Amino acid sequence: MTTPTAVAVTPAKRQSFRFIANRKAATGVVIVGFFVLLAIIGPWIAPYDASARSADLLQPPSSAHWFGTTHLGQDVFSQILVGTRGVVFVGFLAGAIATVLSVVVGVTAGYLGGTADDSLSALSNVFLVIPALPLIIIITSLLERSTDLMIALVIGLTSWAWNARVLRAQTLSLRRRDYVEAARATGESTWRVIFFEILPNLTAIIASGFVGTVIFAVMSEITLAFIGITTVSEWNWGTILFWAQGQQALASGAWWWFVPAGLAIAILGTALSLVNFGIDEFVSPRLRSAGKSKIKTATGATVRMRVGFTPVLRTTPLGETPVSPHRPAVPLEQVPPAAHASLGEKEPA
Amino acid sequence: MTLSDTSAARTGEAVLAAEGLTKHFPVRRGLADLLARRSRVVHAVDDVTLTLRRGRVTALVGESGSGKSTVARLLSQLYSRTSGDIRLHGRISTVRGGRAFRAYARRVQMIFQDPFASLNPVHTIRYHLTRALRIHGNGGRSRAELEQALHALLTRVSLTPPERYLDKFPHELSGGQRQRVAIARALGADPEVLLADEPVSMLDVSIRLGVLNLLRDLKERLHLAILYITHDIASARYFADETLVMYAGRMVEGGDSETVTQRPAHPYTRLLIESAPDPDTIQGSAQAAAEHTPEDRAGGEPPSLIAPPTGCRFHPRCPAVMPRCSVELPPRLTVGDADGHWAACWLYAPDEVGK
Amino acid sequence: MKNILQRVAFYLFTAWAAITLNFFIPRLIPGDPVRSMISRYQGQLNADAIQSLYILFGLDEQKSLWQQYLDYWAQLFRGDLGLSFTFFPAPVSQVIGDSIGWTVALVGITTVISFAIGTLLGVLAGWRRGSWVDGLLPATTFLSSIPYFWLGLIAITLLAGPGSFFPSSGGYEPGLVPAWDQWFIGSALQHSILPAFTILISSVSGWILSMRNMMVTVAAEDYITVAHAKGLPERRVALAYAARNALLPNVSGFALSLGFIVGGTLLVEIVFSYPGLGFQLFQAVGAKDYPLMQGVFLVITLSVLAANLLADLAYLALDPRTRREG
Amino acid sequence: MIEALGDVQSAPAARSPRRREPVLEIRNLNVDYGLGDDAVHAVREVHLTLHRGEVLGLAGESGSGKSTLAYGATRLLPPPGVISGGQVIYHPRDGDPYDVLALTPKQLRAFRWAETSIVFQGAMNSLNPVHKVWVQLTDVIRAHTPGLSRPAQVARARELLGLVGIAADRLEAYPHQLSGGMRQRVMIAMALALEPQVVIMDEPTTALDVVMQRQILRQLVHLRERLGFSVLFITHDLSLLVEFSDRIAIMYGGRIVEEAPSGALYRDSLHPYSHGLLNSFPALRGEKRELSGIPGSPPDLRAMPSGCSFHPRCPKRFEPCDTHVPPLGPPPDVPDAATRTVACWLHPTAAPVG
Amino acid sequence: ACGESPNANRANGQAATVLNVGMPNGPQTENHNPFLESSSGAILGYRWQIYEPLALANVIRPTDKPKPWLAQEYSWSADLKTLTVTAREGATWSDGQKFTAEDIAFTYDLIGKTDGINRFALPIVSATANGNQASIVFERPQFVNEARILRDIPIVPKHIWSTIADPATDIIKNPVGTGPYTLKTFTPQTTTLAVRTEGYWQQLPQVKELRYTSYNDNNAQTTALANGESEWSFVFIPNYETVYIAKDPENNKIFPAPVIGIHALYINTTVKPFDDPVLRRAMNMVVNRNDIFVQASAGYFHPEITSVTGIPTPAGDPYIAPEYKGQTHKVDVDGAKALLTGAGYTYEGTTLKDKSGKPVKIKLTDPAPWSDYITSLEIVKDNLSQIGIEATLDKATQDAWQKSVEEGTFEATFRWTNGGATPYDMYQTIMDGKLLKPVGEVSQNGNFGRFDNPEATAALEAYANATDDASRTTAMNTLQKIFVEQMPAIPVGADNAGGAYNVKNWVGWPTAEDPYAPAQPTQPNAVDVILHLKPAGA
Ligand SMILES: Nc1ncnc2c1ncn2[C@@H]1O[C@H](COP(=O)(O)OP(=O)(O)OP(=O)(O)O)[C@@H](O)[C@H]1O
Ligand SMILES: Nc1ncnc2c1ncn2[C@@H]1O[C@H](COP(=O)(O)OP(=O)(O)OP(=O)(O)O)[C@@H](O)[C@H]1O
Ligand SMILES: [Mg+2]
Ligand SMILES: [Mg+2]
Ligand code: NI
Repeated sequence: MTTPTAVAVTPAKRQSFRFIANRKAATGVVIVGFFVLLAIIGPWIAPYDASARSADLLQPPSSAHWFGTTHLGQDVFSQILVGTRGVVFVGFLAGAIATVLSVVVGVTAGYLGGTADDSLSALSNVFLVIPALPLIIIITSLLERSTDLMIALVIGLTSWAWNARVLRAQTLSLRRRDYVEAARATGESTWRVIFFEILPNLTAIIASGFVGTVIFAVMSEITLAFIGITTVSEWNWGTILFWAQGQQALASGAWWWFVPAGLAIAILGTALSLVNFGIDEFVSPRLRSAGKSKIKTATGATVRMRVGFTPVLRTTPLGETPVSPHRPAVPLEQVPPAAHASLGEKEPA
Repeated sequence: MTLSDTSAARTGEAVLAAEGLTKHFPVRRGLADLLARRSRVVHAVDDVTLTLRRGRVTALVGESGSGKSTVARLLSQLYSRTSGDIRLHGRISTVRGGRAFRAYARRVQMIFQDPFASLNPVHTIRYHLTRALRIHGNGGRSRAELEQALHALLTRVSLTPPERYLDKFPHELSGGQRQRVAIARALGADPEVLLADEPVSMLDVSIRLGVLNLLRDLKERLHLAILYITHDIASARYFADETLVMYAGRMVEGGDSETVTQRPAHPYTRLLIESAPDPDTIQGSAQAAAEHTPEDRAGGEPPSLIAPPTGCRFHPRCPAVMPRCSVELPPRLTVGDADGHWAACWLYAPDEVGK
Repeated sequence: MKNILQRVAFYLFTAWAAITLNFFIPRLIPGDPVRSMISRYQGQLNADAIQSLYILFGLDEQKSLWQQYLDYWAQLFRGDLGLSFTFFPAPVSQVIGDSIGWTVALVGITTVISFAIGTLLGVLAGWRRGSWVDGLLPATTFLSSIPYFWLGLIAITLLAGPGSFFPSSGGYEPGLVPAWDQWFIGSALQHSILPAFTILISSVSGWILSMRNMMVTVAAEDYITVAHAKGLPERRVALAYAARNALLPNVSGFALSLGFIVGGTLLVEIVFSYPGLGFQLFQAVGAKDYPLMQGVFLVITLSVLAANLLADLAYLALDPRTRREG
Repeated sequence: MIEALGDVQSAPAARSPRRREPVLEIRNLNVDYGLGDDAVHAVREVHLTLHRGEVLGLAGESGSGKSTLAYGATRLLPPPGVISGGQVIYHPRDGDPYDVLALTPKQLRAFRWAETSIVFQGAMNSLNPVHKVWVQLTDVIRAHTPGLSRPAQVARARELLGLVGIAADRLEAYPHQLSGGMRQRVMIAMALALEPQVVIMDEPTTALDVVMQRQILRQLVHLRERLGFSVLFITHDLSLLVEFSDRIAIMYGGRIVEEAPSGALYRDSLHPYSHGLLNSFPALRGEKRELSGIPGSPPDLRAMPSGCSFHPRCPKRFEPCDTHVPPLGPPPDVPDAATRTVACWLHPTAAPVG
Repeated sequence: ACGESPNANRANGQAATVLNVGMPNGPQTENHNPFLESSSGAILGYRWQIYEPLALANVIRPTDKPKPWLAQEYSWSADLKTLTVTAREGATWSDGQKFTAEDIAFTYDLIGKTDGINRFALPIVSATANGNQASIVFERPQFVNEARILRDIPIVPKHIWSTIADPATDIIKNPVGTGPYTLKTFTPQTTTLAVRTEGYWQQLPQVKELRYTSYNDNNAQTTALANGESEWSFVFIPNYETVYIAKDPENNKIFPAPVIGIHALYINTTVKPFDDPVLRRAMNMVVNRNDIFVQASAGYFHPEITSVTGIPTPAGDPYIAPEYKGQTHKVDVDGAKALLTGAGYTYEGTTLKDKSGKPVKIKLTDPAPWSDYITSLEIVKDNLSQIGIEATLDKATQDAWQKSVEEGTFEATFRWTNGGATPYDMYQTIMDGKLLKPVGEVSQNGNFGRFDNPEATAALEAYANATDDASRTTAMNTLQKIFVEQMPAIPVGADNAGGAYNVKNWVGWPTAEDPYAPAQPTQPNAVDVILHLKPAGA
């Protein structure tokens, strides 16, 4: 249970990781971590060479092939394992690129204002106006051979505009905050104001923008692979789906070829969204589940904590005198005699 | 802290002066304006002239929205001014960011009106103060020196023991404590001028008193020139040497604090002083409070600053309004009851005084 | 004056920049429409046809890119989008005209419905935190994390097929002629249920989430407490006070998503064989059909800009604070 | 009803203690932020009685729990606030008294505004920015008087604005089109819409200049004369309180430490904290006095000093102060003891309230 | 009340009057210009139901004499440069005008004059009409183009087309042809043709209405075929037994007839050590065509090429040289190894080393989205490893691939050849020296592998220009010999001009037993197929 009351006593350092305490976020982090691990060790633990043909054509899942085989007898499970790396790599790299760009463009535009703002926001608007997926399709077909790196670059370079816009708007509102003005009045230089006063306050937006872009990048990459735009030299989940779809896996009843990759994407996406929830709630104290949302009153009834109707833990029937829940008032008898003795020292008015 | 070289002899010397300071904020315009080809501005500050002197506290009082904070921000050069000059030690100073601004900031520091907004929520008190010291080279050369300087700062604003506050975040402090951190930060720059914008508005009277005593102490010990902006006229009387009154973007009266608060000359100042609650004159009766109400004589709303009244801006509400008030802008006119007491009111024009 | 002019100039500049990019980007792609066509037909088209196609498409004359660019603008000002290569010599405007209606109808209506449902659920979830609606969130998140095409294909496999009520592809039953009659509209509706439903499933969660968060934020505002203090009926506090204010930020998101209707529907149309603009764009990219690509991009650009304008206006209409008169 | 209160007007409640008749009794109220061990006890064992027709001022240290008390008593405290015990007994004009804390949400809704209305500190944020003034005025009328026709509602809204001195054409305005003072007055008008018995005001004028402040308060006092409601007035401005209220209660560290008629408190405060407060504000007129202030810093709610929470700062602390919490009750040793209470071992009460 | 609506009687559309044809090409734009490959008429194939050609050559029986159609009869001059055609008696245009030889002459003249619609780059010198005869004169002997000239040129009415300003850019809103059908309605999704009521020159077909539906992609088309929504189409169906046939084994049929046009692994003969024919022959010996057939083309789509000459059978049987008759490809790893070691190649472990001692490596390239080619390459890669060649698979974008193929910078790639009535076209695509360009320069039409063999060039030239069968046979045999010995490209699968159809409502489709026409709805022969159809059970 996290209550804001805990915050005040928590030392400063621990704050940055507080969002992990959120259950949703923690689940998300664990799953994402699992996929990252797979991305690293996937190719080593894969039971087969993902591209190797075998005599088991289009076999349903079995102990030899956990997720069955393709029309060429390739092992789907190995393909998923090997494919994780590309997905995770592209997702995170593209997310990082887009985030850096959006921060640079958005914050600079927002903070500097004037001509710099006009041209930078025009630039991001142009990128916003151009439809992202078709643009990515065009750019990737520009590249002779699209490696994962290239795809990550393309996705990253084309998908920063939205975040830049959000960041700009936020920076605009931060720029006029008193503490930024105060920092300037103290004599901070422009870059210090941007990096040390404004950016830390944007951390949450940047982080959730990053997570959002990672989701977008993963989806884009998989979509691109699925519609056959990018090269399929490196295995990723989209490639698996591309082959499955090209070979009509679903119509031929080879669900095992189609389902695992899709589920893997959905799980990774959900995990990332969960992390995002965590960040969101971390940022906005109001979203932070303020402990329990339901509480028990003294009579055992459950009431919901909500605005406008403060819960009452204990009521006293009208005739009776309410007692303090903490500590009874000190009975007069217990007052040490010294107190009475000093009565005369009443202060002058 | 190298303020010891100041000698009392130089007390009273003008440090920061503003002449004809004017600030107009452009107003976002609607379609109607476009069609009418109007260009509208908020006349937040018009033609303000004031001088801050060494070792003296100048109070600035006035209605809410009369432009007091804007004057402070103009003086700290956070806002560019529409017109007018700011003189630092007699030299006209216009800085827009960069090194020059920093040099200016070192001498002129500002305490913001809202202590909840002016500290960055993500930084500790230590960070805020360290920056203030470092930027202006007061942080010493070693860690130990820095630590010592930080302690000295916090001790000066009575946040003791300093260790208890250094590593806290702003939200962990009470309003009064934040206010004092803001003051400490301003002091960290070792300035000559302190622009304190309502530094005590949100505090209960006891904490308020503590802060004001600190300011007075600073004035006396370090010979700071202080601009003290407040709604609490009584505190201006107690802490300021000089009091200026603003109304609708203009200075309407100025002079020695005691004179201005006890013998207000301008009708607005009178209204202000009469409006201020005073338990010593009327005691403890809601009934009585309702009876003698100064606004009966000067009712009405504060004027629009977009289309301010012509002539004297107070004339629509003034109980002593004369025909010329609505056409001619009154200049600063000497009141004559005390040295340096002036009012921008036609009542004190030589030709009127005779009547 | 300056402000509005600035706004107009800004829109014009964005349009110009986007159109220019739209012009140049496709031309950076190596290869040309003729070879794409040859490749597409993989041997079905005789190699001799190459020359005739170059002549046909007018690609035999060498024109500098700059000249082409100028010509393009001249064309645009005449309201002429050129001729499509894939459907040579059909004018691009006709190709777009044929397909845009479908996209707008399917995706437009679903976007509106999704926004409406999502917002409503978001209001509920945000207002009664911890209730069942709030519990729905992880589930909708999961659904929206599923790649759209995957969801669509699974839906087709499981739900569509011979004898099923849901057709697996197309915008209406083959053999029908578009007309405003019961058969056609009925068929079009029937064909749109499955795609619409899958779009809904994958997009509604976003709206729920943003609306919920806004609701939670707004619910903590003073005026909500005041509304409670006033003893107003719960429903009025929730709708007229909380939801009304929470809606504001969502409006611009909604307007923008209207702008992305055209561009964002590629996969729906691919998966469900829907005869819309997204699929045309996809094909045009594959076929190096510059005029068609440019045409579709133009439509998208203009619709996003229009949506932006709409967002501006909607904000103006909904938020009295922006209607400041001084 | 207004006529019925006419005699109250001619003989103010505060001046005639024998006729004091309670409208709102807060008994042993405890309000926490959070639950269990993490809870911050922001209001502890507060006893406070608001009498018919009086203005009760509430002052005290910032952070002492004044707002929490006001919101807790009306059950408007946002999460994580919870009321951990006590009673808030309301005495309707006719009918039996009842405990506000025991009301169901539905009853509470009916109770609110019709019986007790509240004016919050920030008027800017108290008005819904997207609805016009008349909408916000009439919706409260509609909610509580369902039968009333639309024109009648608007007429009532117009009348209400008239009460607070705002031209009727301002009904069509949006909140942002009004100045801060006007908004504050709209809130006051709204608070009076249903002629409630109790109006709670939490620092309604802090951000305004004295001219505006007085203008608003003057109207309030006039209205009270006419309508006869009681006011719980929270502010830091002691001089304002002394001038405007009949009685003043002082809070410190979540407790009421002293309560007395305002004149009595100003002249002769019993609790060292009250005394310190009254010696901390400068006077505008008359001789300049020496201001002593209160040394030390406010208590940390999380780590409250044992015994009397003021004892670490108290110049007169003695033996029992750091171990025993002094009960609130009439002081034994002053002439006007019947009209005042204090919680201090210097004046140990013989008959603690509650 | 709703009588006016075109959809009103749609609901009770009888199965036995309508035939649903489908193609997987996405939404169409109205364009009925029969000369344009980009027209909806061409893409869906319905142009051939409205416009008819002179004669119907059957690409799956290339040696059969083309069946006279709008030409009552036709004859070639001895030098094969002049075609004389007698116009069909009794044929009328659908607007009621009589069909004459003028129309034939006009059509060929139009094509000769308009480069944009001269799809086969026919060297037409003149086309004139004389009575009911038209004669078309060509610059060169047209033996290899005969089928195209007769079959692939739709004849258009002079009285309408002579008024058309630009026949290359007109969409021919109201198509008027001699065929059995007229346009009824067009929508981007479906084009409907109605059978003519009168004036057709032979007995009208029994299908009263033809509906051409365009599905967005192969999957949609396949689904429609499988569930009977679509009754005739030409589409690649992966795993067709399960996906298509098994859904309705009684009625769902395919007829994938091979034509003379092949898919082969082009090898860049300028790259060492692949300039060595021995190495190429050895590679050919290990390619497992059956695996490719079964796994990459679903066991039907690109019929396996068995003849060592690369000529698809049975269509090309008559052309196969006597010495290669009956000789088929066999996977022979040991033979290949022996061949290589005999020619100076060595093995180090399992790695093949060329004569200079370098390990033999090859990069196989194809565009990523072409899954059948990529699958084939996967198999080839596997096969080559058996003789110690390390192959890598390089999946490029289509454009990059195209560039590398045309400029000759690839090492090996799967690609198609031109097809035609004789093996001339396929050999020409692979071996024609006239198309030879230096590496780096674009060669659009063929010889991507930069195969430089003057003898082959000469044989191709001789074949195209020969006026008698004997010299043609000689040239063809030479070509085969060169191909087999030099192996400039490794033939794998044939093109197929077949289709998938449904016999539930209509019977009379071409089958392996009665291959009277290729079962492909976009071929000119489609009109013949429709004329063969009868309601099932009737
Ligand atoms: N950035 C700005 N843009 C437009 N108008 C502004 C801006 N800042 C201040 N104003 C306007 O200028 C006038 C003066 O404001 P200022 O904050 O200086 O008043 P103030 O005297 O400090 O008031 P208060 O006592 O309430 O702090 C007000 O009418 C205000 O609305
Ligand atoms: N959400 C919260 N969680 C924990 N503690 C809180 C919360 N809100 C308020 N408090 C604490 O409760 C105490 C009482 O706050 P309250 O707002 O009632 O004070 P106040 O007397 O109205 O002060 P002020 O004069 O500054 O308005 C304060 O010390 C504050 O720190
Ligand atoms: Mg201010
Ligand atoms: Mg408060
Ligand atoms: Ni009166």
